[in-house]
Amino acid sequence: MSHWIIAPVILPALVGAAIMLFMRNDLLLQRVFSLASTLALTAIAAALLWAATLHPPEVYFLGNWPAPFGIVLVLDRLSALMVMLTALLAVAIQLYAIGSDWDARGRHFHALFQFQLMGISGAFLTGDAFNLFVFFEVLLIASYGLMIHGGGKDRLRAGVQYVAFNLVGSSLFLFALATIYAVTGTLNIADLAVKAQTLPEGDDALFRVAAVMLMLVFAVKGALVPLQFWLPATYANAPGPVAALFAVMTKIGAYAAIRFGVMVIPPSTPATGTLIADLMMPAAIATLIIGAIGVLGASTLGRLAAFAAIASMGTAFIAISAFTPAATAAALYYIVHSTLAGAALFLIADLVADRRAHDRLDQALPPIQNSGLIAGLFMASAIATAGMPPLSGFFGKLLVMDALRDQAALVWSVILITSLVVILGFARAGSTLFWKAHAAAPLEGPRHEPQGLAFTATFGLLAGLVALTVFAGPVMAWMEATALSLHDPAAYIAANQLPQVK
Amino acid sequence: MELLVASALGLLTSAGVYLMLRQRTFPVIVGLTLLSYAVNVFIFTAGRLTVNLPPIIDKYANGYTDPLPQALVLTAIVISFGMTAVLVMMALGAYLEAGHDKVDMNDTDETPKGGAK
Amino acid sequence: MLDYALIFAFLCFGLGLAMNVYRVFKAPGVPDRILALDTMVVNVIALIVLYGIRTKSGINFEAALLFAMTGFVSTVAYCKFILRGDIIE
Amino acid sequence: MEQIAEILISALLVIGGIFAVVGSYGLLKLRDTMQRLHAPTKASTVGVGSALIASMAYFLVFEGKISWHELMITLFLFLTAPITANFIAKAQMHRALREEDMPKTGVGSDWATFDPELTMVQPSPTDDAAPAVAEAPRRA
Amino acid sequence: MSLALIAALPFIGALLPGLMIRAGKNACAFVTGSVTALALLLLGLNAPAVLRGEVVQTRIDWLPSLGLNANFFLDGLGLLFAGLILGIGLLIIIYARFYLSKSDPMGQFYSYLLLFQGAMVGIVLSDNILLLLVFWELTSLSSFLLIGYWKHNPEGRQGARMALTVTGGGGLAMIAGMLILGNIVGSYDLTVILQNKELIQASDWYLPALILILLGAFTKSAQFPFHFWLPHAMAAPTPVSAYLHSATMVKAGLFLMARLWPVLAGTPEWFYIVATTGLITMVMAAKIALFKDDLKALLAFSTVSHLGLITMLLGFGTAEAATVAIFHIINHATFKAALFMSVGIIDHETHTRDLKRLGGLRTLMPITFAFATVAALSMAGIPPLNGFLSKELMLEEAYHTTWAGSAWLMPVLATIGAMFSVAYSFRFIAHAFLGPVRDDYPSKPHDPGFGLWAAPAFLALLVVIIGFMPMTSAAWLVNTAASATTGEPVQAYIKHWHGLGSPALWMSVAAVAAGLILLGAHKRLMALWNATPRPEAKAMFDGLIEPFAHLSRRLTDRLHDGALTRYIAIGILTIAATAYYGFSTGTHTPGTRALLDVHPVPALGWFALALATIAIVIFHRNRLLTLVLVGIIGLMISVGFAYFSAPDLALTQISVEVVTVILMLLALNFLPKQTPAESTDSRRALDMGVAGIAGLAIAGLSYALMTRDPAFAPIADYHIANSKPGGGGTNIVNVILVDFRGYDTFGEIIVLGIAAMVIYALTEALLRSGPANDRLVAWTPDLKRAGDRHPMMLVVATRLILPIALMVGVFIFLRGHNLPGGGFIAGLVVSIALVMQYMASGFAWAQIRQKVDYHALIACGVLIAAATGIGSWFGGLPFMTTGFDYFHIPPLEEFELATAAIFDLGVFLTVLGAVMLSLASLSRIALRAGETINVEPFDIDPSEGRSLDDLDPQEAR
Amino acid sequence: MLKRLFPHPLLSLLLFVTWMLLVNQFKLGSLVLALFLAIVIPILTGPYWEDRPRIRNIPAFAAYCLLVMWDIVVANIQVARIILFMRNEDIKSAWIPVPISLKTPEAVTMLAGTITMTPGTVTADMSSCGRVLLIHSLHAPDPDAIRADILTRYEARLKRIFE
Ligand code: NA
Ligand code: NA
Repeated sequence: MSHWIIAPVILPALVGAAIMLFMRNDLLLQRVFSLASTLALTAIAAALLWAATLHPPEVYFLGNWPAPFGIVLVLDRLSALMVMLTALLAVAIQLYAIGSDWDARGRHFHALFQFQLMGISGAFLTGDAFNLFVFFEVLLIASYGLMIHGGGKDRLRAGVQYVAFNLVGSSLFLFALATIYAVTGTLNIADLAVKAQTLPEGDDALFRVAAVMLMLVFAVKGALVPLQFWLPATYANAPGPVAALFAVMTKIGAYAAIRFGVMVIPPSTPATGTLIADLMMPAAIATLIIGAIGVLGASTLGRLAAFAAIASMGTAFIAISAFTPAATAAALYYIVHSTLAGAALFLIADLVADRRAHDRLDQALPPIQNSGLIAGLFMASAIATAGMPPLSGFFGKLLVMDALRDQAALVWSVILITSLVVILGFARAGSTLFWKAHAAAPLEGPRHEPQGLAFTATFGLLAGLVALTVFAGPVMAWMEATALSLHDPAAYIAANQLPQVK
Repeated sequence: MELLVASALGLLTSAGVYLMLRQRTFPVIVGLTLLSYAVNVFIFTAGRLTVNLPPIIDKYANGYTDPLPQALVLTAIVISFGMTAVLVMMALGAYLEAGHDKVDMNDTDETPKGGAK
Repeated sequence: MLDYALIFAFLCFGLGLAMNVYRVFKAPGVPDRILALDTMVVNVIALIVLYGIRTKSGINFEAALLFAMTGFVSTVAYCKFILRGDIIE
Repeated sequence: MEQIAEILISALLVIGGIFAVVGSYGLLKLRDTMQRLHAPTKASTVGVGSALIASMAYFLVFEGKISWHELMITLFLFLTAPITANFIAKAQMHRALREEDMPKTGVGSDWATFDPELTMVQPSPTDDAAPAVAEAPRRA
Repeated sequence: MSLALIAALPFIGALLPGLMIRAGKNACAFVTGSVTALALLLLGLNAPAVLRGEVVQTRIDWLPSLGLNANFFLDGLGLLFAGLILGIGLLIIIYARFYLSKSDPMGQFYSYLLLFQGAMVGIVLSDNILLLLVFWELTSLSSFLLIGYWKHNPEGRQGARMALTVTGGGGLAMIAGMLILGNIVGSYDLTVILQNKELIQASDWYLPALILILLGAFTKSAQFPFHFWLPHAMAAPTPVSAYLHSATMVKAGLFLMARLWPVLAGTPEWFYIVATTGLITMVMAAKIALFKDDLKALLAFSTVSHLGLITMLLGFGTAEAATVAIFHIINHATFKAALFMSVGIIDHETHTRDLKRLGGLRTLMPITFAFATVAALSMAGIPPLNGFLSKELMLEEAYHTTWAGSAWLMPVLATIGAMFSVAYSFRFIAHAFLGPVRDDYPSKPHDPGFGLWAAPAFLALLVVIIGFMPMTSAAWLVNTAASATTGEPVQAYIKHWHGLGSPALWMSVAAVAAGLILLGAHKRLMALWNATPRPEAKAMFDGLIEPFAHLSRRLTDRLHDGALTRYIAIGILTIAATAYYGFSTGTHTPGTRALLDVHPVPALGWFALALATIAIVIFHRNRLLTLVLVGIIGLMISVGFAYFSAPDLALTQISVEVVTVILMLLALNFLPKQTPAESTDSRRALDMGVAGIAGLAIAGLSYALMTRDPAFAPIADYHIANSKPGGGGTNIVNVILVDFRGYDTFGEIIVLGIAAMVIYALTEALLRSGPANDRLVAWTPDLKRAGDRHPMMLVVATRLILPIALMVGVFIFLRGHNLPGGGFIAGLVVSIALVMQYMASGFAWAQIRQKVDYHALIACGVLIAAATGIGSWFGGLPFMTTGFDYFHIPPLEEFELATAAIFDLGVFLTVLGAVMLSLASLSRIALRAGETINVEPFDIDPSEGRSLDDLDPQEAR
Repeated sequence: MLKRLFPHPLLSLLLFVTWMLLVNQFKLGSLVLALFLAIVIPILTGPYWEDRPRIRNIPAFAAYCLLVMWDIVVANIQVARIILFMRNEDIKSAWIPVPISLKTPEAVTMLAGTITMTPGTVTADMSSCGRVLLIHSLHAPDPDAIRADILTRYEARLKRIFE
């Protein structure tokens, strides 16, 4: 078994601690080490992705204890994919944070960033339900720190709300896990997947409660209506790069929903049946609608981006809630796309906000620096987010729609109508920000250095979208294989080498 | 006994939730603290209630209670402690920045009361 | 005989505890409540020790020791808050 | 031997129990806070004290292992009880009582709790733990 | 490949103008033009094969799993449209070079133009309807940019948004239609779809697909009732109008109808929807055009009208009608583009497009007059020009078409439409060019340079040529295109004279005559027109969009107004509801586990806990009291843990509880001490309800769990069995924490470390200059403060208690592996001991005497823990594999050493560091708030013989 | 050297004993550890306690402890009697300022503690010059007697022990 599986967790942890210990007061050193670590993480993630593509799932038995008694890490295509996505995103965001000097506007940005990466990687790689909780907490508390990075009234107040709401979520997570353990007596995900199928009938009801609560936890993370309320204020008030990093945080909810909803308690499970699907689909549709309406109704660019994120989660969860291989594959593709697109949008929003007195959309301001360039970037990310051709968003939507042709009447019309609303919202916002600006008094916005790095980062994310579009074919082929492996987790379970139950 | 524990658990949860729904940060934090106590007890009860069977290996022991939930509770306690600490600090910061300690952001800031002027 | 004494003691300290609780609930001021809490801790310690005798195990004596410590610290903290506001300046 | 020990232990337990009840009862019965302060600081300490001694004796005699933790707890309680009492008393004075109602010290200076200017200060040091804020010596 | 290249060229080329503009406008225009020319050339190379009746194809797999592939094919129809797009595109590029003013960013313009061109070519060459969709929406986007090209012009912005909304929206509908079509046939490839007429028209999904696809086509081609966006798109620069809104984009809809004609047409649904829409559009738009004074508006509505005409012809569903449609597409493209450019010239020269301010240009701009008139006459359908030819054929078709049983409706309305178009065409000539020369033109007009009139003139020439010799000049193209459209060989016979017997002759005679009469009566009709109220398209559109946008804003802001308490309430209710749903829909058999019986003292504990919990709700406004009650609750829970065989939990719970309370007290010092009563009774009742539900749910769930045994043997059995032999410890919980699930603990201490880090960073942020800092500096205690901060008794006592407490900490740490205790509890115990010291003499006082780098403490803790884990790698074992052994160094007794203990040390250090760093941060805030640092450990020192404050500050250290 | 090793010899001794009490077993290993801690911890806490108090008269100290023990028992019986059998209105509480001549903080603290633990009295506060202790007596028909009792019975002894 290769120790590399745990590297994405240990490396950031060590670097984060080292930054704290040796270079607490030297920003340059912090930048160098933190960036180096993130790049290394990317390389490792790439290697893991490669390995996961070639080989069946690999299990890392922590403490050399056999599953399900110890904690295991599992490297399968899905976890590898998510870690890779995180790493790539992290590189871009870190470049941006450095380029825009965001990391200098408060203490401990890079240490927190590294721990954040540790938490996210840990959450993706773990094969243990309770350990998933622990790493949720790691990434959450790091995100609290990053969210209030730099301080300020609104940010702190929004931060309090963010923390408070997530504490409720964490409590729910623990209630769910405790119930699961009390019913099944296990915490190992593979073991759970096995036991869920052979649960005595009398325990169904309680297990269903546990399943619902668990999925609601992921719904909180994934900002699924009606648990989305925490997101807009948080994302709109978080520092730009942090909000961009949060683009992957919501996806953790989606990831977990897939991991458990598809692999552990698929609709074929006797105890739970279609319970989850029945609840998730309407919620997802509501989410998409609320998000789209929010994009049109957003009062600031930050909130617009936030609601776009909600809408994207709606689409992703619509696909997930179909629980078919095709839909899961579409969901995975869409998740990757919307992560990059959302992040890009937040970075661009930050570029704009940085150059304007405010980012309100109901009043035009004088043209800003590099207006043309930023307008172009905005248009590109708007196209991607709205799911217009030619960028990957369009394919994502087509894939989702194609996979859900059974519910065509409902799902298609919702997806298409919301797309129109989103397009409208972006068109209005864009013309206010970049066209109307010329109508307003031709004053100069606050002066600004070019910030080459910041732009490079943003371009990088958009380039990722282009790549996702151009190589849609092979990417989708890969996603389909992954989806199949999730819908038939035999290999995943086998890798855990569970003891034979008598 | 189980009924007593369950009812106490319910009371804790209710009190926690009620305080969480107040409009000032301080009671909200206290409410969250109570909720986390409730959670810890809940996890603990997932190992069922036993008396005088501590999970300490001992040749005279006549059985052990389920130790795993206890370990989970310990982890949960520690984590919620960290979270609470951060939240307390953020609430203080928000109060100092805003001049009031309302949790809801749907109202215009009032003039600071109490200590901070 | 020992058992009866033990039960008697249990009831006594329990009764004491009950009175403390009542005092916490109904008191003219916070200092009284702090006092009640402090007494409560003491009674709890006693109860733990009695329980140790009953179960013939000292497994919880560290807990008792820690209760004594934390009880003291928190009492002082509450009082210092009343006295000065900032308990650790 | 065992008999005597049993009698002794039982006696200790009973006495302890009685004192505990008395202490807590005083907490309810007595008139004002300062009076109530007397009850637990003494009664309870002895009450729990004798219970602890009883336990020590019990384990020594019947389990054949000497357990010193009870002794430590007892000492700890006896060490801290006066401090607790002192603080609660000060808190009560500060909260509920007025300086006028107190007897004079007889030596001119006030009682510490009521002395408005009683903190000798120095400018805060500048280091990681405490920022460079050169407050002028401030009177509380 | 070459087909894909034709489509790709403009896209690639779109990058060039931006670069070339640095080399000057001519270079820029030249490069743009040559890109288009090259594409045109490539198209030409494929033309012969197409004319021979072959179909040229290129297939590139893109997204096979979806059936979306970059497949292109070129047949007659594609050839015709691609030719139009590229040919007219070339003319537009030349024209624009001279039209755009110096201030306009030409590079951008050409880039957008090429983007649009690429998208259009893509549409007409796609052999995959999903690919077609991609290009389709791209035209919407690129036209959005072109229409809004003049950023300063608000009409431009609104026009662009309207166009994008309408056409983009139609496009989205079309996506659905195409997906349905693809699902019916089982392939998204056009060549396959076109083979399956029966399959499609038999399917139940035919009508929905038809409607959705037509929505796309009608919006794009500005058919009634979606026509309103087109006139507003005229805010665009004239070259754009000429290109997009006459020649190409608006024809995309027509193209699509023609493209799918073989499989969609021929059904009554098709006839009634398409033909009727076309007819209405033709007549209505033509009428409006007559009353537009803005030349561009006039042309815009005439375009709409002609598009309606073509739609109608396609709607007839006969091969003949389709052929006429194709022919008119060609003719309309020629004369309408020419007219737009002429208008552009007039605008360019006279700085106005208002017919009321024009007239008499005939003598001032003779050249323009010449080709504009030719084009206009063709538009009016005056022989022998090409417009006449296609109009005659149209009337002929209309004459032979019965609509819902009435034979006369079609011909009559068609004639009326023709009449209006005669009228506005003549008005265009008469009111712009004829009449006396005026002296009040906004600017002195004269014919422009060759560059500007070359393109329109050339088109006018085509109008004439096709007009005079249709068979030689156009028939071949019409035939191939029509054959491709209808899927059957078509031979068009286009001639001017059909004999006196042909009804079309009399219909057009009537139309011309009536048209002239209308023109004559124009003044009075205009007055009448202005008098009659009519729906204003833009107003209606805005009336639709603005309220919706406003509503969205309201809804969004109302829902997400930052009312956290409501969010949480909703969340909790959702959780409870869904969880209950899950429970009630599953089978539940109550547990049979033997219950513990209740003893009086535990019951008393329950009573204490319950009472304190209720009290905390009642007294929660008194914050200090709240914390006291929290203390009681924590104590009771801790005792409960001790009673229910969880000594470790008892220890942890009580220590955590104390530290938490102390942190809260520290914060409370700066917060209001009272919580105002601000909730209404109803709100309280509501919250009570929510709280009650939550409590009941949790109580019920936990009871259901406690009273049953797990369905499977819990994994903990393994932990019990292997704690000593495998983990080397008898305290199973601790072994789980540092060994079985040590990885959890690793994450957990990192959470603590981060928490402290966050608190530190936040403090830094607060202490920076800003409102928070100002408030702190101006802070005055809101409570009366006692005289002495550091009573002597406590200090002296602490001098004994601190060392003892530290000892206890060490003790608890060392025994943790085998008995209740461990690194975490030890860390808290030591922290509490230090807190005691700080309360005695003050944090800063202690700081000065003993500096500890808490960051380092935390970091070291984490690193030590991690290092212990990594250490096992060197044994080739996985992360955190622990080892232990028993050692015997005489004369000492045998003792055990476990790597887990080192890990636990990491835990210890992290906990200690975290708590201390948090306290340090809070004490920094206190210092900023004006708190001061004492010199002596306690305020009153009897040995001094006098109180310290008699000294002056200098004397103190 | 030895002074550096044992800044507070008495404290070290106390800690040594404490450890043995804690580990509850008399083994060589424990002794070694106890010695180690008895050295290390005082050095760690040394900064908070620069001056070392010296007990000049150990036997007197021991005697004093026994005396206090006895008094505590007596005191409790008295207080119990007051609580149980005296009607509230008969209880005559009083504030009694007690001027003291002790100087050593440790001694003063000890006295204050003793007062709190013994007959119906609690040390409530101290004058800001450190010369007078404020004592609250639960039932003081004759305050001066109590004051005198404190001074003779305890302060005098403590003076002998500490100064
Ligand atoms: Na722990
Ligand atoms: Na743990």
